[in-house]
Amino acid sequence: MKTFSIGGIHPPESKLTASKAVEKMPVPSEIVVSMSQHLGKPAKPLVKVGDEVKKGQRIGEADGFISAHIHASTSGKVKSVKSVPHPGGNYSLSVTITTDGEDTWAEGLNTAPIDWKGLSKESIIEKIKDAGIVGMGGAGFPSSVKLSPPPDKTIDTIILNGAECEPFLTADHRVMVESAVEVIKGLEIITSLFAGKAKPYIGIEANKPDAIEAMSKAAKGTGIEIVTLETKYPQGAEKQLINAITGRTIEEGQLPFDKGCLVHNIGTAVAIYDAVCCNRPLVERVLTVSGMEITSARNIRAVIGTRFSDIAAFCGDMTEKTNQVITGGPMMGRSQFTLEVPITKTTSGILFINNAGLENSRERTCIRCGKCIDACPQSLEPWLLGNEAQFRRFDEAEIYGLANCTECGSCTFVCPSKRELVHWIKYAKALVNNRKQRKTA
Amino acid sequence: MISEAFIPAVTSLGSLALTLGIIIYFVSKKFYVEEDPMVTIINGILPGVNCGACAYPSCNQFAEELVRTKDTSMTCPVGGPDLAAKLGESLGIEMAEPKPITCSVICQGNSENARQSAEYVGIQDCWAAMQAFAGPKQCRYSCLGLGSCIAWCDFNAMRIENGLIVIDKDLCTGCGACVPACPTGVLVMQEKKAERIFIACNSHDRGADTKRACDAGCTACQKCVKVCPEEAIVIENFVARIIQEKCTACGKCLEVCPSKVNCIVLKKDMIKSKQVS
Amino acid sequence: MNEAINTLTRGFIKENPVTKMLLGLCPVLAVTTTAVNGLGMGLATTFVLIGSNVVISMTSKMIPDTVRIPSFVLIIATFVTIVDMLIKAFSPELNQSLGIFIPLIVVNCMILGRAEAFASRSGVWYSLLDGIGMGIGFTLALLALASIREVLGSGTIFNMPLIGEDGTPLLVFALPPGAFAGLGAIIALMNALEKKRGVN
Amino acid sequence: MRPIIILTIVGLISASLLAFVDDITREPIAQAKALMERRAIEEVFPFPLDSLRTITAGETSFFEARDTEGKLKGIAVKSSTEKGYSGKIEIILAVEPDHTIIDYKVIYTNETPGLGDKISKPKFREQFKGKTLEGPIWKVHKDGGFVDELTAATISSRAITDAVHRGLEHINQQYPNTAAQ
Amino acid sequence: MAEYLLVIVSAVFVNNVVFARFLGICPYLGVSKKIDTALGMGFAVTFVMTLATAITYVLYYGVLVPFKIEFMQTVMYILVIASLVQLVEIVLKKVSKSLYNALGIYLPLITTNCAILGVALIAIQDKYSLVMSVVFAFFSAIGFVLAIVIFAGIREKLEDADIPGPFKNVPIGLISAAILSLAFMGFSGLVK
Amino acid sequence: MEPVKLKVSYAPFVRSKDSIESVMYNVALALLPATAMSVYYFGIPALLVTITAIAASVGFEWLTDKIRKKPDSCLDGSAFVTGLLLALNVPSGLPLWMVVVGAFVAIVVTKHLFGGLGYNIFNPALVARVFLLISFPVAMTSWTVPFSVDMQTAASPLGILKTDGMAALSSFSYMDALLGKTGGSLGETSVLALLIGAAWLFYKRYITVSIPLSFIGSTLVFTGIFYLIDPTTYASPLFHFLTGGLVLGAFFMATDMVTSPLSLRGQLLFGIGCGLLTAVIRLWGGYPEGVSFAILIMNSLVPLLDKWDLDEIKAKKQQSLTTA
Repeated sequence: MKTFSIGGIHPPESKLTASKAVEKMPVPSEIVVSMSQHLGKPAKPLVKVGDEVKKGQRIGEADGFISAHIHASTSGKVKSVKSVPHPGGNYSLSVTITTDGEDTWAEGLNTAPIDWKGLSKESIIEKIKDAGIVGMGGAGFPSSVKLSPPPDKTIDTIILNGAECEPFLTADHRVMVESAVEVIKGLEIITSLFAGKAKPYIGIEANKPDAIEAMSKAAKGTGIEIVTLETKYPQGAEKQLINAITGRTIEEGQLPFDKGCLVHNIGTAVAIYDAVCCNRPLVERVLTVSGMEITSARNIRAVIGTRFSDIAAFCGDMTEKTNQVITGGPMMGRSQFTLEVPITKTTSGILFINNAGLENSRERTCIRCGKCIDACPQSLEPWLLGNEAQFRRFDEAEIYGLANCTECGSCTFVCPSKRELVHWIKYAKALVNNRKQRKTA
Repeated sequence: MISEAFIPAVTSLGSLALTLGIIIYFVSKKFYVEEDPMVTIINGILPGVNCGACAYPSCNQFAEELVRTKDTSMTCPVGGPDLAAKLGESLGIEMAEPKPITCSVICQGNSENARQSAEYVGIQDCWAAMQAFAGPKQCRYSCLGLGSCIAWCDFNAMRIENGLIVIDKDLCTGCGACVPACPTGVLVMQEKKAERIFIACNSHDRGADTKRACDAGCTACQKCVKVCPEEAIVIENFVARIIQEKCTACGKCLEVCPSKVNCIVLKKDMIKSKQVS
Repeated sequence: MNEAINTLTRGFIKENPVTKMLLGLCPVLAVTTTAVNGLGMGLATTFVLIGSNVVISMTSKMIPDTVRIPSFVLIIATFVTIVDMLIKAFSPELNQSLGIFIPLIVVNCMILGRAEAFASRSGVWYSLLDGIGMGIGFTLALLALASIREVLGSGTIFNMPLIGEDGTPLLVFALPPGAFAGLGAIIALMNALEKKRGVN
Repeated sequence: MRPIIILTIVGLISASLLAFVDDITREPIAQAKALMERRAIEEVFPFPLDSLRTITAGETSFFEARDTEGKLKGIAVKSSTEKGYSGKIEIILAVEPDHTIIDYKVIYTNETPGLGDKISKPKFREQFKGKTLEGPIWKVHKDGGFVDELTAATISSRAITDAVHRGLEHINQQYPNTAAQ
Repeated sequence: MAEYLLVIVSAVFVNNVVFARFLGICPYLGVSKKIDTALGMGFAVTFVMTLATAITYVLYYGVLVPFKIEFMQTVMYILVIASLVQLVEIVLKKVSKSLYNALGIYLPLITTNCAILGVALIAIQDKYSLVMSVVFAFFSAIGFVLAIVIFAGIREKLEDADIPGPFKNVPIGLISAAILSLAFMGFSGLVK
Repeated sequence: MEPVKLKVSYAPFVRSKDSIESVMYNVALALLPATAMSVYYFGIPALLVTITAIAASVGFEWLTDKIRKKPDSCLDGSAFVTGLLLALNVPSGLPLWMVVVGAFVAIVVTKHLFGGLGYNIFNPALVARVFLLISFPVAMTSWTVPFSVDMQTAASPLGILKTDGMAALSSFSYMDALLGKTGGSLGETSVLALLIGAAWLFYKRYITVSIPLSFIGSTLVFTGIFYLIDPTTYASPLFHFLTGGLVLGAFFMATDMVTSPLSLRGQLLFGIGCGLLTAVIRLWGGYPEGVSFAILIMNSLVPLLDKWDLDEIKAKKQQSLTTA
């Protein structure tokens, strides 16, 4: 079994919903569509209060090269366009839509599947861009940009990321089991863009045998190689996945395409298939609603903009013991300060948990056990970065590789002193950025 | 009476002293390094805290630059007029008098006025909290009350009281080191004169949202703008601003301000001191 | 007059050369095995300090900068040698236990420090007071550390036994580690006291 | 040129001053030195020293204590050993004219304070009193001798036994006649 | 050869200038905040100490003993050392400004570094030969470098430590020195 | 829906079960066999010393926390382990007040004056041991004979070797040393019990092999060379392995995370340094046993060893920046 070479940890898997089929959640009476659901500049809203919108209608326009279009996820009337809480922990400009319950598509969308093989490379990328597709694993990098690497870079490896190494999350897992054909077709579309020079892989962790089976079956005869990976966190991080499958190492400051690699998420592949073959923009996604404090944990398909409070209600409500609600996985997710936030294109899961450790958590001093060094997949010295951050020696922190940290959380997970290492590193990064901005300003 | 050790003692030490004296004398001639003694003098006068308020990274560099250029407009905000006089005296030039600057907090969102959104558990630092979410108060423009700025103050002038930063005006030198340390920007440097009356709210939310989040928020209701006889108040980006040049500190705006806790701060003692001077 | 008193007394505690200014620590550590040694060293150093302070305050204007330090140490060394010879002549036992630390008074940075920082810029009268004050401060510090070390390390004070023949003193205080730790503790104590006073 | 002259003058003054003080103290220093040695010898003899004569034979110095009539009352010798825990130990050993030990005094030691340096304590010295070269076995108890070693300081005990033994041998060489008496 | 080895081991470990002889405490505490400056200071001390011991040795046996003016020892020695340090300072200021800045005010402190005079005096007191004196001085200086560099390392590490207020800086330095000298006592008995 | 009061913290939201407590109490557990053996051999006095040392250490920890107004750390296990290690480093007949003095030196002076757990430069229990050894040389080297009824004392095998040479060791039994039937500190006796405990720590991955192996290995190699040269003066490596505190020191004291280097290279150098110094002191030094001194001296070099590694990381980084 393949895996990445440096560091890594084994958090408890807690995949409560691994065997639960994806259920479609009804569209709630009000949805909030954020203008920043991707990396880069937020989209510019195209609608104003009182406008009628149809499902799939473009309501936000990409603003700049690294940005993405935003579409109404159902039909209804625009209630407000203002800054509201965003699952990223912040506020963002969002369009609130009072839904009409009709869920009617805008004209020319959601057409019957066509064969993509006749389409030109440019038109495929154009379709992907029009559909507002972004990386659905978490970062939200606009897919059309990712699929158009600079001409001097040759892509020889395309990897579909089915590792899903975060505990609890099973959305990609279920998609692989239930929509194997779409996933494979999506990957084929991606591969076709590189004129047959790139070898496609799908990396899946060994704890999802049914997904491996379904994918192997669907991939038969397509030239796609299914790679079984050892269950180890953070197998699904881009750099680690590339290392696991190809053995290549992405150095500091490099991007995957510098090493001839391209990594896409499972959900993204399906979205690409939908966009290219069925003219469906990205308006809904599969996510895992899980955690010990939700009555009925399940995988759901919900329209983008559905509020967390509605999702909690759909899943039988959370228990009184809930003290944290998390978007994403427990290793790299974000804890929410309100349930009024909506899901976005990158919301892979919502966890309702009782983080009992939180009450008595107290950072102690480093006892130099070295566990963080062993755990770090980027071969950094997290304890040291933590110290440099804590004592505001940001220059030193940069020298010791601050920028190299992928914030996977492995160091914080293993630290016996319960130090908030990743948080300190993130803090240092924020202040370094702030200082740079001030310098250029 | 001369002892027998006298002559060898005197000759040996005398000649040793002579030899070494000659060597040092010539070596120091040969290896003489030119140095401007004035820089050392100026450096001695400066406060030596390297706060950077003068826009030079260290007091020493300020001293070097001052000695080199003899620029009378160069000021050390920390030292104030006294220091400027001393510097001028040493250099034999007339230094410009620096305007007294101080740091003001444009937020009154302490734990009574401002409402909480969620409880923050983690590194007790504003920037760290900002990495997790928009801050523990509902108003995202407020002082987060975790005191990141305190560490940047070289003069011990800051403390957190009741979830809000408080500045000790006697200790604040107006160096401005704390301003960039605030992630929400509630610290502003202004002339001491401006402190007598100013809007202590930073919220750019619409009125209703501001009101929901904080009792001391400026809702941009325009009442003060209308009542001001000098037209010294404007609304910019959902928050009022006082144009200090026009303001006479009459206090009429205060009477009409509808916030539960006035978002306009009037410091009566400041006005008095102005009248005296 | 006030200033004179201040010049005299500030060396006792407020600007104590050992606990506050951390000068001349080598003899403080080395000869404080017994209180007698400490006292002897303190007095010898005080004598040199007074002498050099007075002479340097009188002559400093005549001495050019390039040879300032050699001249100063020469003056100090003269006094040290005189003390050395006097001790050898009149207290050979003390000479034996203080050993090379008597000639080493010459490099006690307190003495050159006072010469540089005070005597060379002040009048004879104040230099004399400063020398006496600093000397007393130095002697006090030596005596304090020496008493602690003698009591804890040997179970005696001024060579008078405090515990019986079979008592077990904390030997380590008679040895180098005890000197370091004892001085560290005294300085920390002074810091703590000063902080307390500062708060009040 | 001035610095050179000044430094030289300072040197000259300093040198003259020192020569002067040296002249005064030279005599007292020599006396004090002699007095120190005499005091050490006085201490090991239990009686007042009326007259003391120093005899040097080779590298060893002997001190003869005589009463006013010139009768030999005791002999002292400087003896040393290198076998100490921390090297050299130097003692002054005093014996009766018939070579029975009166006492000894440690004049140089580097032994561990509180442990090896207990060789100077009266309690330990006591066991040597009255002993002669012939007769007892000059070893520590552990090695079959008569000396009760100090707890945890066997090496120092051995060393002092060696030093005393050597002192006795020196005396025996220098004064063979008295030994026969 | 064995004799030299013994002197070397003694000078570096057993009778370490700092931990056993209490010499050079001021620079030990003063110039040990950073390892780099500690090393710089160490080299300066090594250079001056070796040179000074050699010169004073010659002076002692060439002038003081023949003329029976041994009482002039202290005066002559300190004059030589003070001038030597001043020469080094003047030359260094011209030749390497960066090194001069790094060692800064501590260069004149070497004059009052009692280790220099102390080692020169001990070399005479212990009746070493000229070569042995130089070896002894050099390795005593190495012992000093060892002590100061170890201590600088400790201090760098303690920079972030939550040391009780009154113990910050010098007191904790002295406590560290106490523990170090405890540890160095393990070498006792290595050299008789 | 009623707004829920949520708590916000930063990722990750799951943590491993490892904690300072689990590390410390596992070390204590690993020391249990050795402690049990010493109580078995030396009887009630050994138990008293152990209990006093632990109680005093935890007590001083509590007291310093109170004085320094710090959150309680007296139950985090570190003081417990320090107390236990201190007990294992002293003879069973040591007066209990001396044990308390030792605990004070360990907890207050060596640990809290330096800032508390994680900041201490030196191993607290070892500083206490050396402090006691130098302060009370008689009491600290009066080893009770195992199973003796009237607290009869005798020298430890290493002590005998130092004072009386090889000849005096004719009756020495390697088996006794393995099981612990020789004079010595509580924890210096049963090598077997210590090895069992060490095996537990390896199993739980709380210690790595690098330090113990390089430590013991270099001691054995160094003493072995001299044994080969002259077996009549120098004892065999096996003798050195089985006697004194080598096993206790190598597995439980030198491996103390706080006071040992982080990188593998640092750990190997640290271990080799400890081993060589131990051998040098044992063969030629004044003290019969050198393990504690050796570890303390190497402790003081840890900041330099760490700095060496970090400087290399820095240099590498700078190089990659200039080439990029």
